[in-house]
Amino acid sequence: MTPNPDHLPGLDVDFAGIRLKNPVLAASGTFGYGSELSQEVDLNTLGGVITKGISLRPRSGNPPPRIVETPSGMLNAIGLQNVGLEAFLKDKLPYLRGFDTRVIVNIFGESVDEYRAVAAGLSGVEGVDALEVNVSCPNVKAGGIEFGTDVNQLKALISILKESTDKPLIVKLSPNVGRIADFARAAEEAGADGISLINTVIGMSIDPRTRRPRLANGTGGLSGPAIRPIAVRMVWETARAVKIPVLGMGGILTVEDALEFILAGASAVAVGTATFVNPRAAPDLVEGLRQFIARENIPHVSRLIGGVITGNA
Amino acid sequence: MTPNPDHLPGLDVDFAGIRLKNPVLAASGTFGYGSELSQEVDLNTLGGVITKGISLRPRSGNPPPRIVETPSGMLNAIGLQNVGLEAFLKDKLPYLRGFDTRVIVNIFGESVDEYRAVAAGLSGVEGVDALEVNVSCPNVKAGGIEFGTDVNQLKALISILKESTDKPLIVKLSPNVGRIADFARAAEEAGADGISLINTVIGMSIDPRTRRPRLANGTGGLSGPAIRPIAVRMVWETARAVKIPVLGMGGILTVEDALEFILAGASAVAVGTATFVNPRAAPDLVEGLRQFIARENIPHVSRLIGGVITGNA
Amino acid sequence: MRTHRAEIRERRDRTGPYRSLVLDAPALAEAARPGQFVMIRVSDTTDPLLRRPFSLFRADGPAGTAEILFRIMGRGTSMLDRLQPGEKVDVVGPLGKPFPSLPMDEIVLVGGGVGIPPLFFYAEWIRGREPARNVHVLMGGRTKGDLVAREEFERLGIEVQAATDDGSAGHAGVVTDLLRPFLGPSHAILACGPAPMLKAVSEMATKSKTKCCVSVEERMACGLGVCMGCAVPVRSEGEARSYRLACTDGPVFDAEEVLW
Amino acid sequence: MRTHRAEIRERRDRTGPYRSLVLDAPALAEAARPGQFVMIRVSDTTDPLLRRPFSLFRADGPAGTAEILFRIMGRGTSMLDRLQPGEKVDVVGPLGKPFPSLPMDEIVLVGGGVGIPPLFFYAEWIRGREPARNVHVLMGGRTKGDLVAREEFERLGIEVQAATDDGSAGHAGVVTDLLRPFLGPSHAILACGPAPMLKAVSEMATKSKTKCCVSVEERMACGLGVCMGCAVPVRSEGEARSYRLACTDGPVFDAEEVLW
Ligand SMILES: Cc1cc2nc3c(=O)[nH]c(=O)nc-3n(C[C@H](O)[C@H](O)[C@H](O)COP(=O)(O)OP(=O)(O)OC[C@H]3O[C@@H](n4cnc5c(N)ncnc54)[C@H](O)[C@@H]3O)c2cc1C
Ligand SMILES: Cc1cc2nc3c(=O)[nH]c(=O)nc-3n(C[C@H](O)[C@H](O)[C@H](O)COP(=O)(O)OP(=O)(O)OC[C@H]3O[C@@H](n4cnc5c(N)ncnc54)[C@H](O)[C@@H]3O)c2cc1C
Ligand SMILES: Cc1cc2nc3c(=O)[nH]c(=O)nc-3n(C[C@H](O)[C@H](O)[C@H](O)COP(=O)(O)O)c2cc1C
Ligand SMILES: Cc1cc2nc3c(=O)[nH]c(=O)nc-3n(C[C@H](O)[C@H](O)[C@H](O)COP(=O)(O)O)c2cc1C
Ligand code: FES
Ligand code: FES
Repeated sequence: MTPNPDHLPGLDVDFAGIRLKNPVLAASGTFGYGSELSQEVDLNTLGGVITKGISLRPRSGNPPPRIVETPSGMLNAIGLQNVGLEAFLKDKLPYLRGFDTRVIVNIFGESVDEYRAVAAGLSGVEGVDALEVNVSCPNVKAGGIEFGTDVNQLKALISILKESTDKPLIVKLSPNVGRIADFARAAEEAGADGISLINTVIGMSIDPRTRRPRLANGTGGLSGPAIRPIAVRMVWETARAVKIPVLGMGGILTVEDALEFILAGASAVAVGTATFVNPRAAPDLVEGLRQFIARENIPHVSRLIGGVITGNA
Repeated sequence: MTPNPDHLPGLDVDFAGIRLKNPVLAASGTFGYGSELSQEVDLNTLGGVITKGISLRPRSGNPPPRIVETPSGMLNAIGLQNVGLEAFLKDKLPYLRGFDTRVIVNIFGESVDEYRAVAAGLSGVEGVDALEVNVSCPNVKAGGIEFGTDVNQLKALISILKESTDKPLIVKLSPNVGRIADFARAAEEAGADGISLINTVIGMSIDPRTRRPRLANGTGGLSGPAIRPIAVRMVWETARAVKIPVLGMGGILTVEDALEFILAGASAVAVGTATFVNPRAAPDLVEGLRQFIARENIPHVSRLIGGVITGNA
Repeated sequence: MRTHRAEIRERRDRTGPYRSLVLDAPALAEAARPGQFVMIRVSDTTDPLLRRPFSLFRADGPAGTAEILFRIMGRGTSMLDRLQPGEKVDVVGPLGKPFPSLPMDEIVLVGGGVGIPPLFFYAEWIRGREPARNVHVLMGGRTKGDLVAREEFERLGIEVQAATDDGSAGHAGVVTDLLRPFLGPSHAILACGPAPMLKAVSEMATKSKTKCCVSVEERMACGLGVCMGCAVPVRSEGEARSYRLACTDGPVFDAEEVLW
Repeated sequence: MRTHRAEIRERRDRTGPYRSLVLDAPALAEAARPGQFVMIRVSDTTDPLLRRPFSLFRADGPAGTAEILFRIMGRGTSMLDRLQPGEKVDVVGPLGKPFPSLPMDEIVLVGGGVGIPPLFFYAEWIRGREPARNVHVLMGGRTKGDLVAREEFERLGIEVQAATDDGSAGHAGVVTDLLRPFLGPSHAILACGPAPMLKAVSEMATKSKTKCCVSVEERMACGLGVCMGCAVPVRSEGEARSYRLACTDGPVFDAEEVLW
């Protein structure tokens, strides 16, 4: 544990209307509900924690196997297992509230109504700083098409959520689309306060011996260093297309990785799969960033945001 | 060199109207024009060779750096450097004709007219067995939108090419789209004889020290094992959506990898980046497949195509 | 703090593809209880990316060492096998819930292959603390080489009854063939091994009303309860499906709870 | 066939971050010519994925050995540094075009750091075949430790003139400060090292009409001419831009050809 979890000079950033003491968050679904890693991570040291995705009712998730390793990455098909809104508010949120860090609740639903109910249920709740809307969930009513892969559905959903809650809305985009910037712009127009990307890339792995997919679900979401170049590119394309801030993620392990996202235009970054490899990945990244800006004499990390030089010298 | 390059029993497959002695091809852009690896690979042992992409006139390509390594993958921005149609026919094709293997010419253009001119120029040419149409090229006239990321442009292009050449047309799809199956269906409807996928995934890598992209071009195409789960998923989605055969590729290194693609629905596979790691990757794969079907008592490799079991047992 | 940078004190080739490593990790050795496991990073590159889970085979608090015993299965375990004394590995642990304390006089340990390590740790633990208890070991495997740590059990004064599929040692058959005499209310079974074996043991235990705990193996990404990857289907009232996490709710479960 | 599975015969720590490895690879040793290089696979996992290029530092046909000398730069070279005698590595080579044969009497080798290996190979080669030629070595580096293989040159009876940025050995300054006396039509310069140095050498050579060959370093994926990744901008008539491939058209180019 870092002895002094106070705000570090030069690292605080504004993001989607909230102030983060530093630009490092724990990514949704890779940090549980925040309490599981209490022995390894002092939550006071993080910019924020994004919870596992919350739906209106508890969900039991997919049958195992739910994960499989791939070259420099992993596929997961957890099936959005979660305790549901009520248990989250009762059993999980109080713990998170005990720390000086931002709490962002990741939400999803299988219909516009479910999304709205979760957003409304978190509206006004003390200790919830923002909502991250996972739009990679299939719209069951619209025949299973993901909200996040149809610009019109996305726009409609965000507009409605914007009216259902007083919390800042961060829209977490699916990378499984053609032009990511179109979706970011749609979210922005619909009132999003920030964009978060990337979620996992849909993938599949087959075991030639059993001739079955290695995940019981068939396909799953690819995360980890393998997707980092894709994520950096999408952050870069998105940051140039919208005015609202971007939270970048996808395969971040080290300070260098995080800097790629920040230079590409991310105002903050989230650490996902890296936490599985190193439970202290997120706090180590905060410390690494602190050392980096000190060593390089950079007065404030915000100076680096979008700082990639793409023209000729 | 394999001493006996004859057709191996149990490995020959029909693909897009041509017969391949085995289902292993060298992927475009990773095997030059076929002559460069003459010391390592006896071309007679391969199902086929797909040439580096050919345009109407020679292209000098992008400035260096053109490649950068990423976790379990690499980004390239070669910029489609090639000798152009004329020099290809004069200087490169005669060498390839000297072998008992299929020659597939990868073609591209920046306008429908350029595509058509290349396809027409290869029409009727002896020793060219099929054309692979790289549709990941930006349509300069339509403002830089890639032919392969717009269903209507794709359909129009393939219809025209179908009329311009007597060769089987294999359409090589871009993975940088939302629903790959829509594009495969569009190509099929327009007359494509086969689908080839995946091309590289657009990515970016930034050097935090220089704050510049590691590729002079800014972005590049991600290939190698990192993208394999994405490629297998797209082959699976595509093979179920169309009746024409699918050529699968993306991160294949080993026999197990190739089997994933075949089980997912690929009638043949192509070896790309693996050739850089092991110049004998393609012939080694042929031998590995031969051993696999012998060991597993599989009478013919075609029995495995699309054989993934996705329901419950 | 459960993260350790442990130096390898000793490595041992055991029968067949089995190996063991003694790790210098005082905090881990102190905290570890039988049934718990560790997550080890086998490479500092991103391929393979994930840690690998291994049960604790032994922990010596005063000496500050913890030991694992593993079978070479694939890439990760092959890399682990290449490590030499003096080199360091990243270890997270102890993780998971240990075997519960049980009041029964007759403790029956049933396992095979890579299921043996946690059972041995339990045997050594109970021998040191409650020597009055009777510990029985029923060990199964495909062949003789799978009867790992047999001498270690015997050195504790515990008799090992063995069964091998190929009859190369002990009874020719499966380990559950040996279980019948050890059923009943005065017995408690602790089992660890392949799922079909655990299922068979569980069924015999349930029918005979014998208390039974199983330690299950499920693919894990984090080992820490944050990824929800290691779902174990469990019985539940009402709901269609219900899962618990092998890494934090287990790996030890009451046999009655698990849905095989 | 240019693919070899070579056993490491010997490894040597040299000054600073420099190391050398002697590889048992008879076919490679037989075929290799000065200026050529090899592609080495530093790991059997997919991270790092690509081979790394290294110039041949020495090749002994009769002994069947080839040697490389490298500087630890990043992950790949660190992994290479961990290999021990007896272990095997995958090597592809010899690749690329060797230094051309030149008629001049005075051969001037100009280089520094990782540019030294091909120059040393050339020196040894020419000493063995054409002892009448005068070979001069101008070696540069940031500091003394960068003056690698200096003793090897001296053992061949070749005097080394050194320049270091920090003045810790030889002239305090850059290696081109030493070049002036070696310009002119009876001299031929072979240079290998960082691009700014090659550029400076090339300009001095062009101005003084001295024949000059440079060996360039460019990022390579295949080393075989199939990926077109290793583009070197060259002068061309008419066309806007023109590139040649460092791996097959080079790595040795006529200094006049390269566009710096
Ligand atoms: C709680 C727990 C405790 C364990 N204790 C031990 C132990 O004490 N000794 C021991 O040798 N092994 C133990 N295992 C199994 C061990 O984790 C796997 O053998 C190891 O991860 C395989 O890694 P690999 O890279 O060599 O194999 P891979 O190449 O990843 O796979 C090879 C084979 O191992 C199987 N496998 C891979 N990962 C797991 C996993 N997490 N669980 C089960 N099977 C897997 C695969 O299905 C495959 O058949 C335990 C597993 C768990 C979950
Ligand atoms: C034809 C040729 C011959 C070479 N001969 C030698 C030699 O004899 N001895 C020697 O020590 N090195 C030589 N190099 C350079 C050597 O290939 C790189 O130092 C090595 O690839 C770095 O690998 P890494 O994984 O340790 O570094 P990385 O982690 O990949 O990178 C570390 C640093 O090395 C640089 N680098 C990486 N790859 C290359 C490359 N292909 N060319 C130039 N710089 C690179 C990067 O820009 C970075 O600054 C040669 C390169 C070429 C192209
Ligand atoms: C096991 C697992 C579970 C995840 N669960 C969620 C989730 O519930 N909601 C969500 O929006 N994203 C979820 N994600 C996506 C991550 O938050 C993140 O966007 C993605 O993994 C890319 O980052 P990474 O490569 O650093 O992991 C999950 C990822 C993983 C690996
Ligand atoms: C260096 C390089 C150059 C390539 N050039 C072409 C090309 O000219 N035309 C094309 O259709 N695909 C090209 N590709 C894409 C490959 O043919 C293949 O689709 C892709 O690399 C995925 O396969 P892999 O992971 O096995 O490399 C190129 C790939 C690489 C790595
Ligand atoms: S392994 Fe991650 S929750 Fe159990
Ligand atoms: S490195 Fe591939 S062409 Fe030169």
